[in-house]
Amino acid sequence: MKSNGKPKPRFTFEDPERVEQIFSQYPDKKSATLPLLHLAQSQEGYISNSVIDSIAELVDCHPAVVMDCVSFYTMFYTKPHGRNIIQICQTLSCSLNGADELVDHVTDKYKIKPGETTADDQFTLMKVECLGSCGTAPVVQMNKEYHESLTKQKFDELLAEFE
Amino acid sequence: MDLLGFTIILVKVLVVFAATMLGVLVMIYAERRVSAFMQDRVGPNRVGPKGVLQPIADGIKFLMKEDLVPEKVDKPIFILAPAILLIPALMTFAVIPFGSSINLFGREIALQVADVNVGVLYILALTSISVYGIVLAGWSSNNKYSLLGGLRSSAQLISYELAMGLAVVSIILLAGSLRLNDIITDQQGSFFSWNIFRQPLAFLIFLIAVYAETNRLPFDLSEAEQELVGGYHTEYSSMKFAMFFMAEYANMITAAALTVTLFFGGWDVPLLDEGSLGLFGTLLSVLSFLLKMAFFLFLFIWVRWTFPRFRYDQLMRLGWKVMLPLALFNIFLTAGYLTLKALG
Amino acid sequence: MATIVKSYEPTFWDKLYLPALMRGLIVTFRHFFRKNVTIQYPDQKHIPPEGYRGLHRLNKYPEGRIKCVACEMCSAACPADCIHIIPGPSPWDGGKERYPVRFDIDLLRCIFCGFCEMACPEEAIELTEIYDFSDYTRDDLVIDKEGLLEVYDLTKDQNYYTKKNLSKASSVNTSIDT
Amino acid sequence: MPLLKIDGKEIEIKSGTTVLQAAEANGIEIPYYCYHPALEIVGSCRMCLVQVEGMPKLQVSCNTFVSDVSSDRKVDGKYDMVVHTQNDLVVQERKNILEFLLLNHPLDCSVCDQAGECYLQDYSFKFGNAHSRFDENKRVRPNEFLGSQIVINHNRCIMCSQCVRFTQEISGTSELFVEARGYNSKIAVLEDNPLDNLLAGNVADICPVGALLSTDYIHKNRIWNLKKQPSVCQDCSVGCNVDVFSQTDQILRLTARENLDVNGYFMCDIGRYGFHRYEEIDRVLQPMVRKGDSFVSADWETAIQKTIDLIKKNKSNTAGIVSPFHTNESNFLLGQIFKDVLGSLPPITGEEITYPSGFRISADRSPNTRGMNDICEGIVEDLASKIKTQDIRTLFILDDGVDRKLDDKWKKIIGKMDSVIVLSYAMTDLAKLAHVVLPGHAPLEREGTITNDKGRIQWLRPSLPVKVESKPDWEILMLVRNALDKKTEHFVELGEVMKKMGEKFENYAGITFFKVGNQGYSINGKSS
Repeated sequence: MKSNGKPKPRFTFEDPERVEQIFSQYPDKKSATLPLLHLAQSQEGYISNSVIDSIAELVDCHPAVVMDCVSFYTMFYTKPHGRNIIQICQTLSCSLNGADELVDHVTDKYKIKPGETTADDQFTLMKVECLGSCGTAPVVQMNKEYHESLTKQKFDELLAEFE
Repeated sequence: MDLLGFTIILVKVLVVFAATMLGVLVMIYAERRVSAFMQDRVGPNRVGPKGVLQPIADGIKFLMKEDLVPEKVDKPIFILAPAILLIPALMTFAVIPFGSSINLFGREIALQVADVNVGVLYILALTSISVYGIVLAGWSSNNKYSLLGGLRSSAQLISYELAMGLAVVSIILLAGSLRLNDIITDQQGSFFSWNIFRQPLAFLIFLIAVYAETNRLPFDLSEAEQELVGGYHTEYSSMKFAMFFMAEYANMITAAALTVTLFFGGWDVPLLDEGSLGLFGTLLSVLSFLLKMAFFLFLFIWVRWTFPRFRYDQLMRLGWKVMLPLALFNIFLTAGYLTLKALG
Repeated sequence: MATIVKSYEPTFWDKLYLPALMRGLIVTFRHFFRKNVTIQYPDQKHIPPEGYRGLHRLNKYPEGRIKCVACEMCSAACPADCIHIIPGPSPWDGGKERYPVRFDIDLLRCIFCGFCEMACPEEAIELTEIYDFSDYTRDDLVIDKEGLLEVYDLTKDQNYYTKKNLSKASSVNTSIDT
Repeated sequence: MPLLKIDGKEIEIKSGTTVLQAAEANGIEIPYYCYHPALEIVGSCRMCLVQVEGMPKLQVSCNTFVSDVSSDRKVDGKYDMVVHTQNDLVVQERKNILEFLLLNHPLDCSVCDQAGECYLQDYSFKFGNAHSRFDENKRVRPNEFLGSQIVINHNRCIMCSQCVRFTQEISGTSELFVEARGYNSKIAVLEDNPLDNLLAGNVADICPVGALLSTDYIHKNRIWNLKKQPSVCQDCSVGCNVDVFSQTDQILRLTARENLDVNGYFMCDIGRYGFHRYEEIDRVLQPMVRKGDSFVSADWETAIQKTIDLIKKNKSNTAGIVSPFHTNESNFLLGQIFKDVLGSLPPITGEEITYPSGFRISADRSPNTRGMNDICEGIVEDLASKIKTQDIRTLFILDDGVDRKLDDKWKKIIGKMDSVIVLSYAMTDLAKLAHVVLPGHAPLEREGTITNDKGRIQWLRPSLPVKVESKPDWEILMLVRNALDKKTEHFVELGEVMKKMGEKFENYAGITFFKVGNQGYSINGKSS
């Protein structure tokens, strides 16, 4: 909404028809927020401030409300990320079953802290809240796939596939 | 009277006066020191070596203080009262012999200001006057506490003067004279010729009465700080206040001297003829007198820090119901003994 | 049911009172020779026992920061209402974000009950063994924060009265400008 | 109407209310954090859990609604709902919730400004455990500024989200949002949209813990040292109800007081921080009389006598100027003295703001315009021209105070006067031109009634002690009135002035402080 005097870069959807289509699916404009965010992320790679501003304008609400939504879901990234995203669950079951060791392992191996990307843009490490697979803890989400009941060896094998 | 005789008397008066005043100072110091020791304290120890100059400092302090005369007091009497109290206290000592006679300038000089033949009577009369000082001080102060103190003092005096007088009567009976020198001579000889052994009951009555006479604890009802805020001297300050205390200590000295004279052979040293030893004998007798006196002065202080004050009714009961009959009984005993002795 | 207590029957000697009087005289006479208990105060200092409640102090952390966070628990607990605090944001980075800008104790009002000490959640205020802090004016007996911190420096080694150099100790200044 | 049984107490309440409201209305305490009567229900704090018979789990009472059930499903044949708020299950659950809320909440009550009015503190004491079983490290985050006046202490936040809903629903500006979720969640603002609206101060008020803090009050004092006095905000004609918190003679903060007929639960920042205007003004503490170019202080007798002399010199050519900043009683008394010639200075106005929730800040920035017009008959519309035509030589002015900036036109008019008498609390532009200045009371010190723009009479209560020699405005006017005309009745109390005023004006008939009360009294006939 307000800008600090500088004109902000504006974001526009490349596919206005798809946007129209999304809006037509919902009776309420606000309900389109999530699909629009997905669309924008697939276009930009991450959700920038300009994306939030323009979606807020489209769905007719405050940017803060959109930001609330973006920050809630771990599949939205607010920063540019590497080619592969390692998301390690931090919630109770996984934490008890050694999720922290997995995080330390990645940190040692690639010299990246949670939230950082390797120099070669290969991996981004993230700690996330519950992924909903507590029965098979610890769980790591590589890009969009779940890898369950991981140990260090299994994790190494998994990472080797993506290197 | 020749010039020499007059000079001798003058010197004696001055010596006795100075000695009494010095005694007062010493007593003030001793009282504070002894009371402190009895209470496991130190007492005054700052002014001079071991604090001996403390009474001087106190005196200077009293002189420097503002001399307050309250507005509603009876001024002439208020100012006169301390003097009425102090003068008889100092005068009493005049008839007390404080040593055996001495040969100087070719004549025999008695160590006594005046050898009055009714010495005992003189003493009783003067000590009775001193109570006027207290009563007048209490009355003129125009203060209810002071007045009560004065009244108590007069009542106390009447009840104890009587017992004391009667106790002394038994001594007089024994000596057959009112002259103090005769009483001393009567006690000379063996150790057991002292009146304390011949008249123990009289001594007891006399001792108790003396405490009441001098307004010392346990009979200081006229002061009674806790009830009467100081009693007769509540309104007094500065040197006038100090005079009351000088009088009290002077009275103590006189009382001690009298006790020694009447019951402890005066300046007599037992089993010794002082007259035959010349000047040394005289010195010995004076020393003996002073030592005996010192003991009684110490006893004054000792008693003060040991016993609590009597209640007023207890005081009266003791005086009238115990001491007076006892004293009369003692006279009867003595008279009976003398009669029996005379009859052979 | 009333119990009858037999009162003490005085004997002849009791009624005479003289033996009792003698015993009394002996008691005081014995004391005459006892060692006296006087402490020659200004020359000799009385060392108060552990837990003595004297002058207050405000404690500091080893790095010199005041422990007090101006929560005013002490002034709330104070039965004499003698503690006055003006809080403010602390000038130090990190840690507690609040500190007393002013901390005044009216020593004339204080009853040295030690409630402030007990109420303090930060163990910041304490009562020390100092008992000689008299002064000439009422104003000088209102001790402020600087004064209280100075007391801490004087007493932190627990040897205020035992240390040999008393010259510094005797200069506890409650009269720092308040 | 549905019949409830809460803790054995039979309650009949209309369908659609929540169990929490029903219990509260009947004096049964249910603890809560996220519920606020003016905000949407979220049921996120779980503090208000109660047991409802027939329901498998404990229910959040703030979001459980009461309704009629068919007769065959009624409990015991007559109750539509049976609720337990005190049984073992509920008590244990409250303990658990509090333990959970305190996991990351620091134990820094000694530093926290909320201590003393903190619900977490109160409920922990009342319902919680004495000890925490949590011995790991707590989450620590630095404080942040959400706006120029609001600081957030993330550590203390219990995520009740009242503040977020406030910005969304009441102010409609929606600056605040909950960032992330779970362990990482926190209240945040977008970088380019800080919390700087005119209602921002309210979030510090509604925060049940010490997380949101107003920089104006932070580390200033402890709440139990302050004296709380209900009063009315005097910065616009809405007349929000406020609580004034003061210590000795200093106001430390103002908070909104609930009055559904006026301001709801909130107030604006203009009023909230407005009291600072009176802190560093040049206060008039003694009656002042002009001597040449400067003033000399005088005692009251001299000042009143001087006033009378000045008025009597031009008896027929004297005008009184009433003020919309003063109480009805003061205006009434001045109106009684100068029956024929009465006017007021041009009004002070600002921007009119209405928020989506209906909360408004009036354009008329004087608190008592309505009351002034009601009470003073025949106020002249154009006072300036009236002064010219009637050849007015003397003015008696009730000063508007520090808000009044005098324009050149009026400076000129006043400069032409033979004599000017000003009743003011400060050396304002107006007072500097006066011949006699009578020291009155500042807003928040005054006592009396004011009428807001909707016609609600509200009671001003003095929140601070009288300063030096100043007197209540009505008392000063009373003195002048008596000195001018010895025959007039003498009032001893403000209540007598109100009674007299009521006799004169039908709308104000029968008004007493008791009747006005804390919630005010509408002259349109309906009482609160």
